[in-house]
Amino acid sequence: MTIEQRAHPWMALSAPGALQQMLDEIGVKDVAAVFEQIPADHYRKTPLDLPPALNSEIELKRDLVSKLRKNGDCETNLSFLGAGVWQHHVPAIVDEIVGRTEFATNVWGSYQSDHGRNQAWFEFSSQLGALLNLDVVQLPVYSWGCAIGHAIRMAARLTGRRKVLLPVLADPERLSVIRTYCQPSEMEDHIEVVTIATDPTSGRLSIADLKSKLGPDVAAVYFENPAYLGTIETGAAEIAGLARAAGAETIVGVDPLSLGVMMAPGDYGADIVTGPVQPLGVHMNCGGGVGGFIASRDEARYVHEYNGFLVSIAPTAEPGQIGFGLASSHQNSYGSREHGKDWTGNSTYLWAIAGAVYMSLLGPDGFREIGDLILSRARYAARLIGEVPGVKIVWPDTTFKEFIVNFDDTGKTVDAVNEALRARGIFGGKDISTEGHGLGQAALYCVTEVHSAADIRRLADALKEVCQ
Amino acid sequence: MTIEQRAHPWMALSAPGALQQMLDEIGVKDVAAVFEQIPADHYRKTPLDLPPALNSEIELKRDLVSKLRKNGDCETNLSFLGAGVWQHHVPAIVDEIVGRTEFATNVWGSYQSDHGRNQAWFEFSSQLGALLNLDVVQLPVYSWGCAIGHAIRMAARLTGRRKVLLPVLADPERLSVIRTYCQPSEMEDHIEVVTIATDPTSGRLSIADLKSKLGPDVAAVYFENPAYLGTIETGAAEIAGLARAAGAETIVGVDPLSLGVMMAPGDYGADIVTGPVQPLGVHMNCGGGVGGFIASRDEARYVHEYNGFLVSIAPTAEPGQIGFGLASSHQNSYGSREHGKDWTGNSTYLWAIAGAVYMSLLGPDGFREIGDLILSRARYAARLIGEVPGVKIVWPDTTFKEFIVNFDDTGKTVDAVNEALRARGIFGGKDISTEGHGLGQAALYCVTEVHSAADIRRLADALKEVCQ
Amino acid sequence: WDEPVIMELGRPGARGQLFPAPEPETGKAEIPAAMQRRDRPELPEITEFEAQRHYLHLSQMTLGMMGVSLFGTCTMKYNSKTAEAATLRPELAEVHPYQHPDTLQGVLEIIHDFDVILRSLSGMDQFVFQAGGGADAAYTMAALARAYWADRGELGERTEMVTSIQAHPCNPATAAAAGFTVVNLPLEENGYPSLDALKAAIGPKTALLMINNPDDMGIYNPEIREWVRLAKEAGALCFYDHANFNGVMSKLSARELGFDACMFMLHKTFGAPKAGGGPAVGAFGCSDALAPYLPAPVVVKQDGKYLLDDDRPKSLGKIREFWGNVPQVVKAYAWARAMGADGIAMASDISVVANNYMDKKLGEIPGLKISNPEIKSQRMEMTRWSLGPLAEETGVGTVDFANRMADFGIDPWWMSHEPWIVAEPFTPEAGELWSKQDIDLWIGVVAQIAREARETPELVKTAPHNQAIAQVDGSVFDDPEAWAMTWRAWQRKRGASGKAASGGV
Amino acid sequence: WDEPVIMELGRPGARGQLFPAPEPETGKAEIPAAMQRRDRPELPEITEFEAQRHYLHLSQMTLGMMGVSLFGTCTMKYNSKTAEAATLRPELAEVHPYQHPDTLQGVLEIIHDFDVILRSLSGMDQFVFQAGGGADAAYTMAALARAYWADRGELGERTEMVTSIQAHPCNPATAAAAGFTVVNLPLEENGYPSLDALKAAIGPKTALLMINNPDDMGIYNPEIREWVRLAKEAGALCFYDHANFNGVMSKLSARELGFDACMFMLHKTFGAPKAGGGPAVGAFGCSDALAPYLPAPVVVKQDGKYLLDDDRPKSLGKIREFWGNVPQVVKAYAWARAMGADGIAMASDISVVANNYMDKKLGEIPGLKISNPEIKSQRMEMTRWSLGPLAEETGVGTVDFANRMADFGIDPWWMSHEPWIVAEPFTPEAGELWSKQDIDLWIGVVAQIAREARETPELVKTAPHNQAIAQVDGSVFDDPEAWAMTWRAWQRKRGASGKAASGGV
Repeated sequence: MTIEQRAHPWMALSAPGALQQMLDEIGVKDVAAVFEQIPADHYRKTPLDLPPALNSEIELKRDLVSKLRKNGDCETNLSFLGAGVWQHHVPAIVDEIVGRTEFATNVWGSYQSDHGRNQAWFEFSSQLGALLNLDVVQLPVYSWGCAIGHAIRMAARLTGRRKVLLPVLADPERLSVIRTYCQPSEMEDHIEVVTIATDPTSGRLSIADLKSKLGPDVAAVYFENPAYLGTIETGAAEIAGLARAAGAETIVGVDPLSLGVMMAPGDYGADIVTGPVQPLGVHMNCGGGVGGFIASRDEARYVHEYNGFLVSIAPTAEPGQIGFGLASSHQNSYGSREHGKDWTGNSTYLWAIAGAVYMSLLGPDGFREIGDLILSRARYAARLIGEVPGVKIVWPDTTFKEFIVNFDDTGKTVDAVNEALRARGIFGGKDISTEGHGLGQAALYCVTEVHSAADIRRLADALKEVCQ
Repeated sequence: MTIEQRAHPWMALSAPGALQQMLDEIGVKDVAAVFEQIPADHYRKTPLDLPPALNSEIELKRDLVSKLRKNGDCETNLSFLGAGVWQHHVPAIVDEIVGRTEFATNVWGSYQSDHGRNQAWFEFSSQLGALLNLDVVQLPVYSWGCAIGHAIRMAARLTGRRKVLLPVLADPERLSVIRTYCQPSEMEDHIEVVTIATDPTSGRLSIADLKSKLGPDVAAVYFENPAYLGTIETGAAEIAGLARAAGAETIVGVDPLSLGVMMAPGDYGADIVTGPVQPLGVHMNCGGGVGGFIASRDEARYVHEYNGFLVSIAPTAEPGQIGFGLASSHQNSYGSREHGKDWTGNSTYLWAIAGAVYMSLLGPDGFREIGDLILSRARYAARLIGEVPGVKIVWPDTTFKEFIVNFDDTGKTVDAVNEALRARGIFGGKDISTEGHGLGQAALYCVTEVHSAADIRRLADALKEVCQ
Repeated sequence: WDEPVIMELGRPGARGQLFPAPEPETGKAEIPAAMQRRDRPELPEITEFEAQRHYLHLSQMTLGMMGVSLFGTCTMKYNSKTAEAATLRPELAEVHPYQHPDTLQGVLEIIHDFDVILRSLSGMDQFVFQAGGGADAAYTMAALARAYWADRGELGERTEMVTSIQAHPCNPATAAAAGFTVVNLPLEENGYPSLDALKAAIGPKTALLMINNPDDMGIYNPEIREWVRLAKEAGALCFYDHANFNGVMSKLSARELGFDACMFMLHKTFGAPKAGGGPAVGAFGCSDALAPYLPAPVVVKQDGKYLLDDDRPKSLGKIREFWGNVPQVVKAYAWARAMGADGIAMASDISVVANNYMDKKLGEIPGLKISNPEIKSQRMEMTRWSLGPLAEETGVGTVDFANRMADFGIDPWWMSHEPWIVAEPFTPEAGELWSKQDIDLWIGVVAQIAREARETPELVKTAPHNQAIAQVDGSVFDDPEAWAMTWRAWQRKRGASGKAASGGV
Repeated sequence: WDEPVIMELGRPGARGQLFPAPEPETGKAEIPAAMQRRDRPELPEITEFEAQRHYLHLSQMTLGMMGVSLFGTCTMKYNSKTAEAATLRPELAEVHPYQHPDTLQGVLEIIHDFDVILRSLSGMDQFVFQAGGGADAAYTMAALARAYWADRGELGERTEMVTSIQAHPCNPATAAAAGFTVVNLPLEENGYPSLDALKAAIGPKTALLMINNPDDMGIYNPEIREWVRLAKEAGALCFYDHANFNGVMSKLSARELGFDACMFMLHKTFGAPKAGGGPAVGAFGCSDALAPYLPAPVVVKQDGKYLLDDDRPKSLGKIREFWGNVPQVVKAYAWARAMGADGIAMASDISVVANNYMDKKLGEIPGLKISNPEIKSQRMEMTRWSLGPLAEETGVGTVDFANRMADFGIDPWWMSHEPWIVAEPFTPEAGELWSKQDIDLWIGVVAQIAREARETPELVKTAPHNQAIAQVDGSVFDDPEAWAMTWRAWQRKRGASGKAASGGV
């Protein structure tokens, strides 16, 4: 209830006298009067203790910029971090479009007022569907892990079963999210998470172990392609076939950037497909660029289990004209509260627009090119790093953009190697030594289209120095 | 006449077969055929020798960014450079608006297709007119120097005289442009540039010298307020009165950011007013942010001498509606070629939009605040620097944002001082020792709203170290 | 613009983005044969300019708060471009969350500083930002309650979540998805559930209470202290859904009212852009007692350095990968710093005054009826209204109004969350952004449409009339034979008609 | 949007931008009393959001190449956002030209590298970028010629500039402003001046020849080599205005044709955005012999370092402060690198093929007439056309067409520079950007308007009908009593009418 001397640029009614004018119209004597509903003893006793206001843009900008400049970043440094957030090139047009105030605004309007946004959303789903060879793609949920969680719960509802099989070599980050979605074992609707062993020669799923665990209680088999540690699952069709035979759903996680060169999951029997949205034109944003998609065949049994927004084409009152709107929206939590399919809310829909722009820029040839490029450079990196004395590539030549580098024979820890690299302006791969995969002192390296052959040589040379 | 393997993203007709389709429609056999007008012996013999193409955005961005990162900049460093380009705060909204593709595009449309741009232009002139207290403001020309050049030529045409008086303490950069506009002395229409001496106690114009040089051959008196070396010309009204009495035009150059606290030139008798546009929301851009305005009273004799674009409000076919268009446009070089008033062409009109947004954000109170702030901080800086042993402020307490620092008694050159400052992340003031003003080892320091008191102390402390 | 779907644009072989060929020394690598893609994905083939122009057209065909939006429950604010620009810098955009914390000191400092700001606003002891929106923060609460009760060995017994029927759907929905049974309390005439109902609902099975206050009707539950006391007496955790924080910020402290935890929507109350549905952030805060159960990592300050504390054995695990939508956190921090304590207090004042001004003016339009009309007090920062009388008289309802508003450059209003407690509801909220001119314009449009409803109801019912497209026919949305969520599906279901009309791919 | 003028918006005391108060330790300073401002400037008082919304509306009310623009003489290109984004980085935006060159190595390297690219394209030996546009580059040529002749002691005698009547107005205008007498050569039936006329014009008074080729009719002067030879024989300098470079880039070398100097418009041919009229760059290049006269500074490379060479005693001085619109130079460099030699050659091929395709299609529309119809050769990259026959038949002229085109989302065409050599002219140019679909759409609109001119001429003459405003009444533009270049002037001349209509400031 303080009155500032100067009007604040973000509050029109902070102009002198403006609020009083309204109070007069309402017919109350002061601001306190409009708060009459709040009992006196509810008011806070502790005064607000906030840092000094930075009312002026010039101070605000300086505060933000001077703090952010304390970060190191992957433009200044050479980074090989991946594992859920990857450094890919973001075309400038994508930044332009998602930055347009019409899109980057508070408002979420209607089909009528926001036709353009709805169309862009539909184009996201349509283009992703073309990559996946699937007919239904939901607008993205919070993250890939969340997408997998929802997909598993969809499968549980579809099958009435409460067990999911997934690879033991799972990303601990995504796995932790999945476990959250599957509820603790004390709860009635708990979904049991059972891991499938790895073929130690290839890093791929052990078909034998899968077969031994598949049964009439399994709701779904989940695997990734490429997998968490970069390996390509060549047995995908066989896995899907086995799952189907057991009455389980096949849920797959894919890297959309691989789909110019890798088979579409719709073509090897996946029922529900998930994946990350961030590679499709979203900056890493310190992990704040993630989003996850869910897709499936266009069958009512699947469509009726989606939790979020499905944008459908629809006719309008004008013959021949098309518009867009949300299909089957009654089933989400806005429509059905606790009886809805899981829940939805504000999600990561701006990244759907980023993805739509990104995919349209690449087209079929661009996806093929980027896939080839990443593959070639990642294999080149693995080759060069593998030549560093004491350094071994685990499962070489089976990967897409990520691969495992083992340092056991150098006598150094990943932590020590990465610290030495950091001093040279290089961010080494993610340390996976503590993840319990039994891979020793190992790091997960990620190589993408942003890494030139010269960058890779710079890394290899630095590793040679560091590992001596 | 090469055919690339892949279509280029910036050329739709580079898609395979697209050009052939057109050749077929035209009915010629190959691309060479459409060049039939060019005689064979006109074709270049030396093959093009260009660096390798960076077709991919990823390579192009990397090339640009890695090169630009070799620059030092005034965000990373603390800079006190001014003198024609000044470091001011650019509000984020200004960047947004001038970056909108609708504005930052190749196209220059018509009053009808580009109503919004024309209105923004009109608002630039209108708001600047409110600051200047003048009724006619032209869209900006290339730079302040060019604006002065055009203004002097306007005055010469208006008076039929061929001499201009201006302060001897002139910015050599602007003066060189002015001399270019005034033509060499060998030429028939040469305008003689005569300098007026300085009052050595204040840095202001010597009224006595001015009086001695004013005569029936003087087309115009030009002075700046604040002047090149930062001094405020308190005798402005007297100068204008003397000029008027002699039948000469008074041309003034002003810093628009000073006009919240300094008297509007329209109020002390200026006939034609010029100034820089860059302070009004344009980044320094390595000098590529400059633009210059010209303004005057709304009298036909002035209006008929402008060289460029004057945007006027106008009625439309719809009663009560207003639109915008170019007034008196026949007189420019598009309309009249060599008989036009000087010449015009593409100029710096995007900065008119920047200026319109900037001025609207500040409003009357913002201009007052920024003027007070700059003044207070600049005086504080002068005071602190003046306390450094051996360092003197020339003409203290007479300046707006710039002031002269003399290092003679430190025994160091400005060059040496600046080099030492640079090693400390500080860009010292512009070295004016070699400009012939007789001010010794002197630098022109600029302090604006971006310099906090702490920044200023950092400078003063560094100077103490450096000058020991 | 009559803008085709992107799949209809372009020509074979056109490119919008090229990639460099692998350097010769890298050699040629291939995907294992079994996994190679053989078909060519059916994506558009267009130039960079065509992609840009297309999506610029779509942006221009999106109203996007270019007019006036008083969209209730979402607290329309100015989204600072200064903050936006800061987050687009490589120093944040090109940062990886697995970088060594030494290289993350800037962003961790901002997160920590903002945490401290939220602590002051709420009285809580620790905030995390992992949740991707308000609903996800509610889910965080439910998951935290599971961890809390599991830690006590009582998860098997504590199976119920109690809330009110007016609470946002995300509370019951996330609690249910987390495995709890939802107990909904009905509303009394005074606008909130009775203490008796609460007492009846609460007991040894109650794991947690999830409640907002004030509600979307603009009614403040004056018994909320007693609610919390009773719930805690029964051992339950109490969660304050601060979705409607704008009217009470600086006035209330969740902790002083007794709550164990609360959440703020940074994309609403704290001025980060919601961007048409996220990325969003539900900032979740709780007391020291609950902090061990928070999702990891938590940003902490130690000896002047900022760290990511991942070693939290009692943690509920993860709600989502990484530590949240960091750029949105930075924007929210920027909002709080730009406003300051005085600005935040003033914003709350303004938002409540402006809402009551709106109530006064809306009350003058015949056919509109305020929710809970028997309550004569001034409402909080938004008020639920009903078009019931007008709809009965004219047949024109709230959906028709929303469609028609777009014709005036006004974003459609928010109607109501489910269930619709009043007939033909709408819920305006002014917040602190808008000017009196804007609010008067908005009310003028509502009054105008109300007149049209009487005079030319068809005009309203067939709206919009000057938007990019005519009224969408929603009948396909629940028809598996007709819906089409992708161009592939559309082509299959509608045959070649759409394709042919536009000239083909 | 029915968007008021900004001076009509807001309310007293509203703020869009605050500045910090001076720190207490700085003390209070004042402007000398004689120079203090006492009145309050009559500026709008609005919030940050209101400023943003207003100017976003104005941007949306600007067609700005969101459709198809074949604006001749300006070579519409794609303006790379990649390049734009690079120039907005602090590493360029926050750089001061007086920084020590050691801190400018990045930008100097780009300027130098681009200089080298332009040298290859033109055969010249040194480029500078100081000129703020094409016209300013022409002025640079005139000023350089002055310095050259003054250096030889002949400036008193060499007083004439020779050009063609079809040359861009900036050539005669800048030469005249620089002090030269302009000699205009008339055109012959073949579209260019005769060699006899040239011989008659050239002599000991000729300081320089300024000429473009091809011209805007799309005609290439096959005698240009002979022109240059004759002019140089007379001692004159020869300047190639490469405004129409797009059709001949990679095909011709100005230096090989004998020219001493040339200029390129980076904001047209080299893909930097013209931004509705600048900032632009006229890149000016010349031979080693003329280089001493160039405006200072010149960027040079020495021992692997880049320097600003300011020590040029014969320099003409400065055309403009500093060294040019640097961000535009960076964008042009980016364009040249992204295209590469092959891309540039292909762009030239495409632009000439596309123009001839347009000629073919335009020729099929009754009432349109090509300029110099007796010339049957394929034209270069643009062609001047005439609506003469159609205008005689219908009274609908080129201005009417331009107004009407906007109704179809098509930017108005370029008519012609002065003088209009053909009746009711228009000058389309396709360049390399547009697709066949775009070009066909454009031609379809022209054909449609031509039909309308016959069937519903009033529709065309009163256009536009779906733009933000109706047709502007230009009668005020030459009336000192009515024109109003500022809101102040408008208020004074129109009284309070405008103000009252919108509610006042």
